[in-house]
Amino acid sequence: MDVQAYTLLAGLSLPSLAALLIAAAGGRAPNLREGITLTTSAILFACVLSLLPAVLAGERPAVTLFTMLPGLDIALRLEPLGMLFALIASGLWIVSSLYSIGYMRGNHETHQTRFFVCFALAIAATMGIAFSGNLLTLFVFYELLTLITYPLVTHHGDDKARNGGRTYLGILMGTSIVFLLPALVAIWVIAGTTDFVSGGLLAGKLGHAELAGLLAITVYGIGKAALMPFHRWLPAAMVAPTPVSALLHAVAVVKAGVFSIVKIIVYIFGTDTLRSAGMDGAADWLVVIAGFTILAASTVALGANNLKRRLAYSTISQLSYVTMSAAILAPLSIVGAILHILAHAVGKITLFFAAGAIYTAAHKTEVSQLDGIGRRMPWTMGAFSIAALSMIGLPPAVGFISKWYMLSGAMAAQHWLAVAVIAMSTLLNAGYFLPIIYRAFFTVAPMQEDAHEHGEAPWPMVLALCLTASATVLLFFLPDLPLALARQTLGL
Amino acid sequence: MAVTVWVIIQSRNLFSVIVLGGIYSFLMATVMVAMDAVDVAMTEASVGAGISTVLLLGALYLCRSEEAQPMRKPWLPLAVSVAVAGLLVYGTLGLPEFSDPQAPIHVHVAPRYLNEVKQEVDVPNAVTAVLASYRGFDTLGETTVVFTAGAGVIALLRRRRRDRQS
Amino acid sequence: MTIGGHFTYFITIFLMIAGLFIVIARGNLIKKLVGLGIFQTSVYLLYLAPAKLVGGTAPILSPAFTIYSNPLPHVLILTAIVVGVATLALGLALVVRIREGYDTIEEDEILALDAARDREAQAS
Amino acid sequence: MTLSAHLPALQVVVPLVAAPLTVLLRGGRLPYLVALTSSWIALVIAVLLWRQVDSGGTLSYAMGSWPPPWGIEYRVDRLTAFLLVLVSAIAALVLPYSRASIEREVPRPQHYLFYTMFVLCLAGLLGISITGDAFNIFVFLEVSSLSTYVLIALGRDRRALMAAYQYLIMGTIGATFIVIGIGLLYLMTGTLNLADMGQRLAEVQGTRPVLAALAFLTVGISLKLALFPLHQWLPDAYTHAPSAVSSFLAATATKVAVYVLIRFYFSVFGASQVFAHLPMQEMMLLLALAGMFAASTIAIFQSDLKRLFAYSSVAQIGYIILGLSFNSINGLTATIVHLFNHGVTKGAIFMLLGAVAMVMGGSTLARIQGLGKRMPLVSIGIVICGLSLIGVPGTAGFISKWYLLLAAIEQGQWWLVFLILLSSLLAVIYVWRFVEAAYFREPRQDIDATAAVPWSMGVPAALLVAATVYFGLDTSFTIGSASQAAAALQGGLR
Amino acid sequence: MKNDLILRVIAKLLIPFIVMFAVYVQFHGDFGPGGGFQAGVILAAAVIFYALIYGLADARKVVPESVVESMMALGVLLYVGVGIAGLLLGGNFLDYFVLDPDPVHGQHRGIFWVEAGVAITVSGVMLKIFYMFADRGKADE
Repeated sequence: MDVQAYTLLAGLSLPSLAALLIAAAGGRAPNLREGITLTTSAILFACVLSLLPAVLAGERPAVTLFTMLPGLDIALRLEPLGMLFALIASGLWIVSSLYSIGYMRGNHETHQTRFFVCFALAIAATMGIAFSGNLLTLFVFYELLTLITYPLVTHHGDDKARNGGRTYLGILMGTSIVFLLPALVAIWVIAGTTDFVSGGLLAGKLGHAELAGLLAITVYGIGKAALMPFHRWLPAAMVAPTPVSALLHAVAVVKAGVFSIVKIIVYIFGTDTLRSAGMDGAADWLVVIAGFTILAASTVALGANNLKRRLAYSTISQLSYVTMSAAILAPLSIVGAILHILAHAVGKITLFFAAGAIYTAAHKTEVSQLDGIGRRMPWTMGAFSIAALSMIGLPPAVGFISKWYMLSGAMAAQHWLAVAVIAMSTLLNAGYFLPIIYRAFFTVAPMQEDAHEHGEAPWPMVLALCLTASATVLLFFLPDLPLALARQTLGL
Repeated sequence: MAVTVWVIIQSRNLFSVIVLGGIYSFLMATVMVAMDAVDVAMTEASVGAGISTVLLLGALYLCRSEEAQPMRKPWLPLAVSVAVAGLLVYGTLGLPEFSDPQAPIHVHVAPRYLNEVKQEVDVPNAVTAVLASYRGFDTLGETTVVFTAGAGVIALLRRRRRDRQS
Repeated sequence: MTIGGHFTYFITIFLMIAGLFIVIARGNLIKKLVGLGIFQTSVYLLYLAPAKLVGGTAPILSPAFTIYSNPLPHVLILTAIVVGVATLALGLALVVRIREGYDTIEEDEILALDAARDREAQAS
Repeated sequence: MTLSAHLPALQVVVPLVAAPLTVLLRGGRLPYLVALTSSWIALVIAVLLWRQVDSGGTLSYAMGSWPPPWGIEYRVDRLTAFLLVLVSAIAALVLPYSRASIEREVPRPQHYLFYTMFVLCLAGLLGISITGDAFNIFVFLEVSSLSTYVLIALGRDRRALMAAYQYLIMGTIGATFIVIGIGLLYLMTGTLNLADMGQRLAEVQGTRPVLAALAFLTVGISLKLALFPLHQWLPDAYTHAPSAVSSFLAATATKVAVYVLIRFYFSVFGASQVFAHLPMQEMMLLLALAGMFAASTIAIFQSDLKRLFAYSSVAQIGYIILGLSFNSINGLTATIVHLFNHGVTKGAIFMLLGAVAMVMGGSTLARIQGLGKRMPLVSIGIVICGLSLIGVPGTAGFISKWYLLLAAIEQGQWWLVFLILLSSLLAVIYVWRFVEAAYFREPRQDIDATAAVPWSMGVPAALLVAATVYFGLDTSFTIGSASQAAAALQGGLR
Repeated sequence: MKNDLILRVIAKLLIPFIVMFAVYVQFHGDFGPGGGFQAGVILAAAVIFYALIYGLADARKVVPESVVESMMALGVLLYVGVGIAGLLLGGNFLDYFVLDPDPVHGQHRGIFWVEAGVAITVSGVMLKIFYMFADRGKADE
């Protein structure tokens, strides 16, 4: 085993180790605890970064942990797509832990140790997903992620949390057990392995109908992608504290979902296989459903007054962008999909940070309460606006680039339906984001009796959301690195 | 025998049931003698007519109970029994006829017990030979079963300390 | 095949079924055990009858005889009888304890008692 | 004199000797020590046997040096060795656990008899698994059954007595059915040695008595292994028996019964015989599915955890039989490996429940509210085992489920695939009833849960939980043995 | 019945014969019907008979509970012991051939001891069970 292999293992074990240390530190030494979290996240990011040059140079660091079943290994293999995802997750872990420190303390949350432990473990599972070298490994870590985030979602432990947890676990575990697992077994029976092969593992192994059916149960097996009708868990999970929502929406869970979809389409089914003669339409139904999800979710978001709820539905629609573009199968659109994973990550995390900051500072949760808040919390709302632009897909934010690729991909494939969907949803996005910005900056706060004076949220939170916001802008100006990774994924 | 059993089914007086049970096993023993199974007959007589009856009477003495009128009509049990009966008839019809010397059990394993026993064990009573030597391990198991029962009865009926106090 | 050649089986079967019927149908715990006894005993015949050879004698070797019945089933049944009585003893011991615990040995009444206690548990 | 040649005999004899010794020694802790050592020796022997078989193939041991079929033969093949390891390992773990656990559940003067019964039960189960003689199976079946009845009856509640009695009746009927079956086979073949019987059956295949024998054996054994709908005795027995007993039975007793079923089907009748002449496959499939769904559903509505998991056992037995009904190597592998995995998991669960009952004074969902705060480690353990019941990857249950699915997909029975998975969703529900009671409810103040769980109970339980996870990750032992055994058995197709 | 003179006398006369018969059955088992099990039962019956006539207390004096309980165990041990002896002498478990230079005598010896073991255990168990039930009976009164 060479250095790279060890680095991979480190990427997997560091967060778990951190979890142990955090548990050991416990509530008695909160500073030490948070210190561990931050340092580990930094080291982890460094680890992942250290592998970047090799991957860009075309190397594929790989390591086989052990054999779970005869002919089925738990194996890690880092390829560009996973690299990108690993970078996103580990990078955002730094800021989100910075943010959660502020949030948890600012709101005097209980069970902070448990929170940070599970958070670290969740990151470990995410790393596992990013590094996974075959479908079995991906599946295992995927399930682990579900279980580890359950205590986070139900953090408050009241009946509301319990019901939210029920929906969350019910849908995610239900779909993965009932659809993904049989798909996995079937793929193994067909191909004799579940490794991710560039060009597609199932290339030329299946007929049209089988392929479409397998694709269906696979995609629906990945409930984390929140494709309708399996999207209900996302709003349900809103009962969790905001940093958790950030983790779910930006860092780990939903990203793991769409990441898995792209990875499976590219490496298991193979875009060429799906596009090849006789296969046409094998994935079109997915485009339609994803398109529907986009529009429907955006419409719901339009009507939602609760800020977090609005963001949740926006997430659902944004995720379906990725799914849809992946299903279009045109190289450009897939590049767009991959970029959009990144774009949405940085954008949405900023939005949630902002929402959390508002809640912490002003205890406001509804959109209608936000009149004039921009004056009191300029930094927060500034960041919010930038992220919102990115979501809508306007420059100067990275969202613009990803959308551009997706759009041009759709056009290249002459998928007019998709083009129309993107256009319409862009309007809808604008429709549910701009009013917030307008209220925040261009209206005066009504002088209510309960309006108490407040400024910005605690500095770590503000710092965190400013960082992510600036990232959205930064990536707009230098998108070369993610672009390179995305292209390499397709072997362009 | 059949009659005895029939009466047992009908009778509600447990005492008579038990006594009839004793008679039943006595008849069974005689049948066994007719089947040349003298050892078995002896055992059945001592166990079935002897011990079992004593035990049952003892238990009855402790419980002093008349059997109550059954609440539900025994259709299901009847059905089950009939089904089993049908299965058995179906099965036994294919068996070799009564005392057919060519039946597998007479031609396959048994002959050795009868023919070689003189040289190998030299115990006239082939049953004893088979019991204690050829299939000695079965008998060890049997002894263990008896032992288990004994220990089990102790475990169940040994006076508890609290009983003593009360 | 003749029915005559199988009549022993039919007797066996009748006894067996009678025993089984008592076990399942009757609610009195002791009577169940009696039935169980009959059920088992009748099985013995199933083994012994075929072992008999007409004109043969008990498998106690002596120069006088040449045909013997098959000793193996006898051995098996000896074991079976012992097992039977062992079971009976245990069963009766249980019945005695049940009598002390519930003050009845009628299945239905016992189940009723348990159900009643459950309801109390639910109530409290 | 080389001991290794006599391991098969010693495997059973050692616990058998321990039983009378415990009676002779009576009071004090000596009986406990004797039982403990004997079980540990048994474990060592089992492992040695497994290695012998793994390297040298099937062993045969003639009791009293009488060559089979005249004498009684002990026969150890891969499957046997695998099962021996399971049974003796569980026993070796449950015994130390029982020491502290029966302190509260069994009156003192009965303690040494508890150990007597325990080793007898162990000897019986081992004897059933290892013997190659049909009637010998019956004898040792009775040894284990009788001791089991007593062990159950030792439970605190008076219902334990009734449970034991019911089990005694049903068990004896089952045993008698088995005797009838064996008798019919004997009448047709004239031999009692399983292997010999198998060969000679080939001549009289499909004749009425043989089919009847098949039916009687199936019903009789199904009574013993609590195949739905013949399971009525199981929930009561597991619920009211002393915790140590529940965990030992749940882990081993039904499993051994399944083993006997496999033995008769594949080594005596031969799969072709079983599945050709009767609609066995369909019947078993049906009963298995019925068991999986009905039992899981009933489990969801239980208020007592012991009872809940008892019903889940019935459901899991459904999985085991389902694997059997595929009549394929993968299906059989699933059956065998699930025997092991479920044995380990359920053993762990009932041990933990015993600890819970000891501290909280009961195992009803109402009582254990807030267990997550009161007994964090124990509840985590139960959750892990619960996940294994569901079949979450990383736990032993996942492996079994994987092979079940494999077998189903091989035969292209997608509807079956989804049924299996739906039933495991039911498992999610009943496991989550525990999770929510333990983690989303405040501990009840009227119960003082001050008692600590002694390490003698904690460690064995912890080991089993660890095993549940370990065998979910490294399957070289379980799958290795199971698949080879399955291949061997299916190879015996005639 | 305790103070019925005739019964007591008859019993005194009878019981030795019962025991004798038991012993006969035990050792004649090789030649005629009978063997350890039957002998054990009859032996137990003798004591039970005694207990019925002279009362439990006296019976306990003659054959104390503890002895009975040990008998149960010893019988099994004896049986297993024979088997292990076979092992130690280089044969298989329960191998009687090796018990004596002359295999056939070995068989005799093995069978003899084994039957003895059976008899001991059986009579022990039967007596124990009888005592147990009798005890309970007294408790109820």
